[in-house]
Parts: sequence; C-alpha cells; structure tokens
Amino acid sequence: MGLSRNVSLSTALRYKGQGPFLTFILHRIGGLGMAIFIGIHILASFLSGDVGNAINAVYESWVFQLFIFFCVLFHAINGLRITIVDLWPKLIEHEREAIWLEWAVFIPVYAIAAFAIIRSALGG
Amino acid sequence: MENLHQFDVIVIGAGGAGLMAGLYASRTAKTAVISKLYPSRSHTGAAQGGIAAALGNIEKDTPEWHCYDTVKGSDYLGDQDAIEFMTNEAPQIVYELEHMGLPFDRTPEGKIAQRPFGGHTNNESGRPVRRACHAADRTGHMILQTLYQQCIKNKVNFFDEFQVVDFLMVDGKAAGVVAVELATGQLHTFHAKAVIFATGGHGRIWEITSNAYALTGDGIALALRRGIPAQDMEFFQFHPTGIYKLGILITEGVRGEGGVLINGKGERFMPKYAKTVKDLASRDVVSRSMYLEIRDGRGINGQNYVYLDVRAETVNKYAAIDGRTNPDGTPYTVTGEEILKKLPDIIDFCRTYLGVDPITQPMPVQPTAHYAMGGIPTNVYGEVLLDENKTVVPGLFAAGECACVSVHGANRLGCNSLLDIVVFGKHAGQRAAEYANGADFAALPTAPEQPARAALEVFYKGDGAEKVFDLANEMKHEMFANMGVFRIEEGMKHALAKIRELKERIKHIKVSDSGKIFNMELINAWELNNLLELAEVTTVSALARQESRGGHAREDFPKRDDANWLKHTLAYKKDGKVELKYKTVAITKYQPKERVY
Amino acid sequence: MATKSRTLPLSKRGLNFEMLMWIFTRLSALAMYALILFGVIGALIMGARNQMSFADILRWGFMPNSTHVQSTNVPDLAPWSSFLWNLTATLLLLVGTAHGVHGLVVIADDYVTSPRGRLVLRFLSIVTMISISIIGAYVLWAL
Amino acid sequence: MEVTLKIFRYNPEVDQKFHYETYTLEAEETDRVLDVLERIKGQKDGTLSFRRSCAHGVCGSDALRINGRNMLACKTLVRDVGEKITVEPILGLKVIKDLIVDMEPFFDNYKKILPYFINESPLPADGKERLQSAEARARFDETTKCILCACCTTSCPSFWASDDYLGPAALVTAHRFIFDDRDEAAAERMQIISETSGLARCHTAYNCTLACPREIPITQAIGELKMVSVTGKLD
Ligand SMILES: Cc1cc2nc3c(=O)[nH]c(=O)nc-3n(C[C@H](O)[C@H](O)[C@H](O)COP(=O)(O)OP(=O)(O)OC[C@H]3O[C@@H](n4cnc5c(N)ncnc54)[C@H](O)[C@@H]3O)c2cc1C
Ligand code: HEM
Ligand code: SF4
Ligand code: F3S
Ligand code: FES
Repeated sequence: MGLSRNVSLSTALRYKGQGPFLTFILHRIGGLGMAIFIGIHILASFLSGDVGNAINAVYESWVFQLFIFFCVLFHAINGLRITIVDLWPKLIEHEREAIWLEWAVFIPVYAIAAFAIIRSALGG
Repeated sequence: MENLHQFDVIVIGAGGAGLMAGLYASRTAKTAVISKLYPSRSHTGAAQGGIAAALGNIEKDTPEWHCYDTVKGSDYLGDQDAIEFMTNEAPQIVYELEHMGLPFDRTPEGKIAQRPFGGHTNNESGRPVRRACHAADRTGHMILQTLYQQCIKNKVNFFDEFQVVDFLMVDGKAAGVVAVELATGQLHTFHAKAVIFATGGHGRIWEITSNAYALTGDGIALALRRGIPAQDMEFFQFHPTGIYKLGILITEGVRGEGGVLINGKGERFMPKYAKTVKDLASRDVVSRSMYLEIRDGRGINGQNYVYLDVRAETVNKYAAIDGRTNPDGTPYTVTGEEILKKLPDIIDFCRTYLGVDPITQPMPVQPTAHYAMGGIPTNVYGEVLLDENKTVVPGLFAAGECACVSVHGANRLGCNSLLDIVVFGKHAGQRAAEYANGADFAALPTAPEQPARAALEVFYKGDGAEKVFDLANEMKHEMFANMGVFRIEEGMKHALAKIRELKERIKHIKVSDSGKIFNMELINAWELNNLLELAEVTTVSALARQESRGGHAREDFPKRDDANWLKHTLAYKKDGKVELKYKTVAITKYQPKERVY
Repeated sequence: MATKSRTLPLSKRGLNFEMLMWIFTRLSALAMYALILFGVIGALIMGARNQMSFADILRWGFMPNSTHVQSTNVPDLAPWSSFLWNLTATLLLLVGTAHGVHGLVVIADDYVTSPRGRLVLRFLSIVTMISISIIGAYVLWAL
Repeated sequence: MEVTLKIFRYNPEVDQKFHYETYTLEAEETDRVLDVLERIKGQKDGTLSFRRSCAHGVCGSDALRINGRNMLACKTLVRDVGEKITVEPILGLKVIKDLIVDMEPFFDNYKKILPYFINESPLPADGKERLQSAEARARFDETTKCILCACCTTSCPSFWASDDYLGPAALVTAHRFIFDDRDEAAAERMQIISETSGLARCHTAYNCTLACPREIPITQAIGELKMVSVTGKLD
C-alpha cells in the first residue's frame, strides 16, 4: 500500500525551484565534474606513458575544455556567493540580487574564455 | 475484538481545549487524544487577536472588570458564577501558558503585551482597556503550537486522523467512543472511563464563515443522539469583519489598533450605534450596525459590504478625534510600518485573497459566521449536565467551543474563547482524570462498533439522486439568508422547512468512493448529516425564543425580554424531533440592565 | 530579563565532523580564492599579459604548475617553476583535494544513508584524499 | 473562465501505478485552487481525495505540488497559476491515496529536535511571566510562524535524497527555541541538529524559502544555526 517515497532524479530536476535551485544543481555538477576530472588529470600526469597521453588528449580537446571551464568558473563564482551568505546569514535576504549578480559576472567571463578556447581550437 | 483500545480518559479533539485537557488528564490517568485532524491543524490555530486576562500590564485592569464586561457582553445570559470563575483564573492561566514557552509579544518592560479588544472596558471610564494578551495576530496559532509541543514533551498518546463517529453510553454513563481510522477505514473502539468532548464549533452551517471545513459540530451531534441536550444553540456569533465573500476573519485587533468601519458615504458609522466605544463595541452590536447600514443602502456602492480602514492617516485622524492616547498620555499615532508589524497575517490575507493592500487601501468586509455560544451544557469542571436540574452525566465531559458552560451567554466577547478553552480544558482534564481514578470501566455493549458501521453504510444505500456538495450548499445558503445576523419568524420557518427537506434528501445520497483508505467522500456525507442536525436544533431553538438578545436578533421582537426569556434553552433530540426545555441563568452580582456601549 | 550567557561552550555546540567539514569547506573556498588570486597576480607580474591567453592565465591560477604554461608563448619557464610556485601549487592541491573529496562525500551522503555505509565511505574518502595528495605532490615536485 | 486541471490520481485499492486525470470546469480568477478541487470532488468525481481544513493558509493541511512547485492549495488563486493547472502530491513522502501523503516521517523528524520549551529553572517568585525584552522576542519571531505544512521539507533536494535529513521544517522549529532566550536547551538541540542528518545536509538550495507559505526566511534561519554551531554565539 502506498507509492514509494523515492524521488527519482528526473522528478527532482523537474521541480520548479527557480534560480537558486538551478545554481544548486549546477554547483553540484561543477564540483562533481572538477573532482572527477582533476583526479583523473593528476593520475594521468603521474602515469604519463600511453594511458596518460590518451587522457591528456581528451583534456586538450576544446569541447572538454569548454565543459571543465564551465565547471570551474561556475563553481568558483557560485561557491563564493555561498561562502559569503553562509558566513553572514543575514545577507540571504538578498538572495535574488546575489544570483543576478553572479550571472552577470559569470556570463561575460565565461564568454571571453570560451571565445579564446574556441579561437585557439580553430586557429590550431 | 480487534482494534479495541482501553484508556482511563479519552479526549476527542486536539484543539486548544482538547490539548489542554489531554495535558492535564495524562498527568494522573492513562489518556489518549483522538483527533480527525493532525493536532496542529485544529482551528484554534486560526485565532488571531488574543486571549483576554486582566493582567494590568499596561494600564489598570482587574478581574472584576473583566467579569462585568463578560456578563454585559453576554447580554446577561451568561452564568455569572462561571464567568467569575473564568475571569479570576485568567491571569494565572495566561502566566501558565507563558511558562510553557508561549511567545507573547512584549511591552518595553518585558511583560506580556496587551491590546484593546471589543467590549473590554475600563469600568470606571467606560473606555476600551488593553486586556487582550497577544502574539502578533497569531495568538491562537501560538497557543495551539505551544500546547501540542507540551503534549509531545509529556508523551501524551495521540490518535491522529481518527474520526470519532459514535459515542457509547451504557446505563447513562459514558463508556467510550468508536472512531474511523481515516488511513485504513477501519473502525476502532475506545473503551474509557471518562470521555471529554472538545470537538470545536460548527460554523460550516453557514455560507459565509470564518470556520474551517472540519468544523462540523460532530461532538454536539453525537451527544444529541445519545440524549444529551444542546444548550443555547440559537446564539451564534456573526463576526462583523469577515473578508467580503470569503468570510476569512479579519481580527477585531485591527479595530483595536485604531481601524474604523466606513460606509458607502465615506462616513464612520459606529459612533451612531455605540457612543462611547464606537468601533470597539461588542460583536453582535457591530454586526447589526453594519447590517442596518447596508439595509439602508449605505453599503459600498450599494453592495452588501462596508470598508474596514486601517490606513495610518485614517487611524490617526480618528484617534485624534477620539482623543485616544498612549499609556504615557501622548496622543496615539501609528505609521503604516507599525500596522504591518502588528498585523502581518491580516495584511497577508488581504493581499493574497483580495489583491488589496490594507496599508494603502480599505478592506471590504461583511459579517461572517464565527462562533457557537451554544453547545453541550457543562459546569465549570467540564462535567456535562443532563437537564435543567444540572444533573451530572457520569464520565462525560466537554470543553471548548463545543461546550456551553455558559460563560458567553448570548454573545461572546473577543478573546474570551481562547481563555475559555484553556481554563475549562484544564479543569475538564483534571476532573476527568480524578473521576476515572475513582471509577470502573462500564461494560461495553456487544458489537459496540455496529451502530457506527450502520450509520456510515447508509450512505452507500441511497439511489444517488443527491450530492453532498449540493445539499451542503443549499443548507449554507438558506441558513445565511434566514438564520443570519437578523432573524424573523417567516424566515426561520422557511429555513426550518428547508432543513427538514434536506434531511429527507440526504437519504438519497450514494457515496461513489467504495474504498476504505481516506474515503473522505463518505466522511463528508456523515459530517453533513451532523450539520443538518445542528441546523435544525439551532432553528427550532431560535424560533421559540421570542426576543432579541446578543447573537439572536429578531426583527419581529427587537427588544430583550428578561421577564420571559432570561433563561437558557436546552434542546433534546427525541424520536427524530427537537424538544425544548429551559434552565435558569445564574445571576450573582450583576442584575440585568440595558446594554449600551 | 535573561542574563545568562548566550554563548555555547565548544563541547556543547554540536561542532562535530559534519559541521567541522562544513566550515572547512567555506574556509577552504576562501583559501583557494586567495591562492588563485595570488597565482594570477604573480602571472601578470611575470609578464603573462602579453604571452598568455586569458584561459591560460586562469588555468595557471587554478594550478600554478609549470606544465600549465608549456604550451603558451612564455619564453622562459624558469621563473614559473620556482619554489614559490611549487609551494603555492601544493597548497592549492592539498586544500582543493580535501575540499573536493569531502564534496564527494557530501554528495554520496545523500544516497548512502546507513550508518555503516557512511562509515565505510568516510574511510574510503580519507584514503582517496591522502593518496591523491601524495600523488599530486609527487607530480608537482618530482616530475 | 475555463480551467483545466490535471490531477495525480492513485488509489491503492485498485491501481498498481499512479495516473493523471484531467478535469475541465468553470472557475473565477479569484477562486482558490482548493475551491476548484472541492468542486471537482463535489460535482465531478467524489473519489478524489485530499486534505484540507482552514481554507486560508493557517492550518497547513493542503500542501500540494501545483504546476511543479510546492504551495498551499488554499493560498493559491487561479489567477496566480493560470488556466492549465497540474496538481500533484508533495515529493519525498509516500503517497497513500491521490494527493494524500504519509506525513508521519515528517512529524517524526519534527519530534526529534525537542520541539518544546525547556526551562527547568524556578519560575519567577510572584508567579507571573518570565520577563523577555521586546528585542529578544523579535529575535525568533519569524520562526514562530511555522504551520508544519511541509511545503519546505518536501521541496528540499536533500530530503528527497533521503528522509533521514531532518529537513527545513524541523530546523525552523529548532531555531524558534534555540534563539528564545527563555529556553535552556539550546546546547542539546544544537547537538541533535548538528548530527549527520542535520544542518550540514542543507546546501542552500533555497527551495524551502521560496515554497514557504508563511514567508519564513528558512534558509537564513538554517544559516544562523550553522553559525551557532561554528561560533557558539547565540546573539
Ligand atoms: C478565524 C477565527 C479567529 C478567532 N480568533 C479568536 C481570538 O482572537 N480570540 C479568542 O479568544 N477566540 C478566537 N476565536 C475562537 C476560538 O479560536 C475558538 O473558539 C477555539 O479555538 C475553539 O477551540 P476548540 O479547542 O474548542 O476547538 P478546535 O480548535 O476547533 O478543535 C477541534 C478539534 O476537534 C477535532 N474533532 C472535531 N470533530 C472530531 C471528530 N468527529 N473526531 C475526532 N476529532 C474531531 C478536530 O480535529 C480538532 O482537533 C477565533 C475563531 C476563528 C474561527
Ligand atoms: C575557488 C574555488 C572553489 C570554491 C569557492 C568552492 C566552493 C564550494 C562551496 C562553498 C561548496 C559547498 C557547497 C554546499 O555545501 O552547498 C563546495 C562544494 C563542493 N566543491 Fe567546491 N569550491 C571550489 C573549488 C573546488 C574544487 C577545485 C573542487 C574539486 C576538486 C570542488 C569540488 C566540490 C564538490 C564536489 C563539492 C560538493 C558539491 C555539493 O555538495 O553539491 N570545489 N565548493
Ligand atoms: S517552515 Fe514554512 S513551509 Fe516549512 S512547514 Fe513551516 S510553514 Fe510550512
Ligand atoms: S531547500 Fe534544502 S538544502 Fe537547505 S536551503 Fe532549503 S533546506
Ligand atoms: S486548508 Fe489550511 S492551510 Fe490550506
């Protein structure tokens, strides 16, 4: 009797949580992405040889660079916001503004970097 | 027998009265609290304004004044011994709530804050007195939460979402109750030495009401079916300020903070009807005044509502005219921000439901069915009284809005109900435990749940020609039109005929949900049956009373008639008919006189 | 009115492993910011403005390790692989690894709810953290 | 106007799986979603089950997911959500029937944080109230508003992941007592809420604050508790 309480990932992602929820999801993806890829990267540098080179080749590809750079930049900017409101909980009142500001910083920085990555990829 | 539980004391209802009773009874007896809602969902949580007690924290006040105001407010129908008992206990019980952690607002000295409320006066000057102890505009919420929390602390047994559908009496003694476990649809029998009813009000009889869906008067209806009378049912309070069309309550506290009622011509009309206290007259008086304004075409745009205006400029203007002062003697003034701080919930309601911002706009209001002065007759210890000789029914208790002690008489003063539920909830709990500790279990009838099962199964047997929803709407509409603020013989007769017609038609109901789990359709049908029962009793009691008093105002008998009607009505249900008897009113200190505000 | 102390002694404020790591996560975030800023400023002083792309500067900032500037136009790698930068990189590595591995624990805690599972997880994470730190440090200093 | 409601249905006595059912009916812009549900139940389909009582947002019975977000059906007007309305039960609690979920785990979490006033010191000698300054009272005002509707807890991704997380509602009540200077059990409560399933599981997802019908700044309250855990300072 009763449907299980389990909330599947797809159901969870469909919750209309607005801006803050989106940043939470992206922050998690970013952190996870970095942790996994930096871990592998360190291992790759350690192993060098064929395996290391193969991994490094992936890391050099521009698609991957775009992704990892997204992870890094978003996680860093959002992480700063989290750190600030966590240490001064009163500032949470300005959550909405903070998130606007965060995107305002993230988008141009990411755009410039993405442009640079893609240009260097195209330029060879 | 499966699903049989045994407790010394059973409390039905987990509102303020039930929780207080449960808390006290469980100290000395094995107690269970049964409630059809989770305790924190009870309607006590909706109470806004405050709880009355003559603490005198801000200005001089005494329990005697509180007592007199209550007697006067009751239009002299309240039992004065009971009222004195309650007002004397008031300060101590408010302190007790504070000791339980209730977060009252505070005065600058750190004491419990108090605000003026309708009908509460300084008996020397006749002016409003600050007597309502409050926690913003959610005092009831805080009482409910605090009591529930204390019950958790004291490990009181709860049966949440169990709906009591039958009350067992054996040889004139209470023996227990039968309840449906909503989550499974199973019937449970609770065998008890003492039963306390604390099931709250029955405002859902009327169309425009401040009462919750759950307030269907189950307790009174169950008692009636076992030969227990219902007292003073004709007295039902219409609160003057319900949100137009929705009935959601706007607390009297708004007027306590200086808000005024304004008619369609932009005039403040209350001084015409209550020279001294004006907008803070008692509720029956204000509701009638509004009705008269509307009847004479002075509603807003000729419609059936008026404005309640609490904008700072309006408040300040009339406070200056009234010469209202702060405790230190300076003129009383407010800002929009202060209003927002003191009445956050009210402002939220208006913004949510009306799109009206009370800080900048007046609120459309109309009288709304609010509070049952009548109910199961009891004495000050919550013991249920069977007849005009005050014979106690062994093992049966009642407290809260479903009981009639009677401290509210023909009209309740604001903030006296929260006081009533905690004072009498406490005493009922204590007395029930004492009784249970000296009594044996009455033998249960064989198959105790059988009548309850039959009463529910009826709703599967109809031909399906009628629907609960439609019958309920017809009842509410009829009752609001003809059993509302003003009453007249033909109207009441019309209402009675209609109720009787509906009582026939309900037999055609066929519940479409055949399941057991959360079969709310079945429960709602059963509740409608209770509402109709109480609507009938209310109408019959009202028809008989040929006078106007408090909440019962008749156009054909506009005067109070102490010679013939200074007495309580006791309505019995016998063989499907309502029978009326009368009981004397206890008058100790205050002889009835004309009631002017 | 209440005059008793409104400060909880350390033993009573519930500052257990979870909360310690919680505050560590914030402080390590700030520390990483400081180190990254330090790296970026250092790179600019060392002439990165003309010799490196924006993305490269950021990459260096995140891990001031000379292999990260190999592919740029920097003429001389020597100043970029000084002791100071190796030290900065190591600090970032240690802080970042602790932060990141604990981050993984936090995410895993959402799904592993048995106390034993969590204990195993904590143990594994400590092992991972230490080994990545050692390997990383080895890469930085020895290769 | 005509509104279309797509409602989550599940009857454990017949269905293996949930499904959605669609109802179309007339409604006013100013109708509450609860009014519309009542009409569907009253006129179209008596088997539809949901909880409700006060109908004006003070009892906490009818927390539902409306158009994908938690809210009280009685505090949401048709004009706020438009003509196409999807109504589903709140997430993370077992569905018992239709829109009714099992609230027990939610209340169990609430009961874990000692949700009651604790002060064993002697009462004032005059038997009157314990004094408390207006500022001290204001310190926890917001968190006294909670009606235990569960809108917050069931919108929280940490709670969805595992219901051993105490959840924002329980933490809100913890805040109400910890910051009440009359209460003496702040330390005990801090220890309870700092356990594995407590404060640290909140990742400032902020869904709770946006979902709260009482507009309690929940995330801020939780943030304040976290800082108490770190600094020990209650002011
Ligand atoms: C909007 C509003 C504002 C108010 N403001 C004030 C105010 O400011 N000051 C004041 O003094 N008074 C006020 N009142 C009046 C006061 O709040 C109520 O009279 C009082 O709370 C009633 O408390 P109670 O415990 O009797 O019943 P309730 O709180 O209504 O509780 C009834 C309980 O009975 C249970 N129950 C009912 N039937 C059954 C059944 N068949 N089986 C099992 N359980 C059942 C319910 O689940 C519930 O727990 C207000 C009332 C309203 C409606
Ligand atoms: C300037 C750099 C960084 C900042 C400011 C930062 C900030 C933060 C903060 C504040 C959190 C806590 C989030 C929460 O509990 O809600 C966090 C979590 C996390 N961080 Fe970082 N971080 C940084 C770098 C990194 C790096 C380099 C890694 C990977 C190695 C990483 C991996 C993670 C992971 C996996 C989490 C857990 C995510 C979650 O709980 O959803 N972070 N970070
Ligand atoms: S904090 Fe808000 S959303 Fe959460 S239970 Fe309380 S009232 Fe509901
Ligand atoms: S949604 Fe959950 S993660 Fe924290 S901010 Fe609210 S409790
Ligand atoms: S019905 Fe009470 S909160 Fe909605």
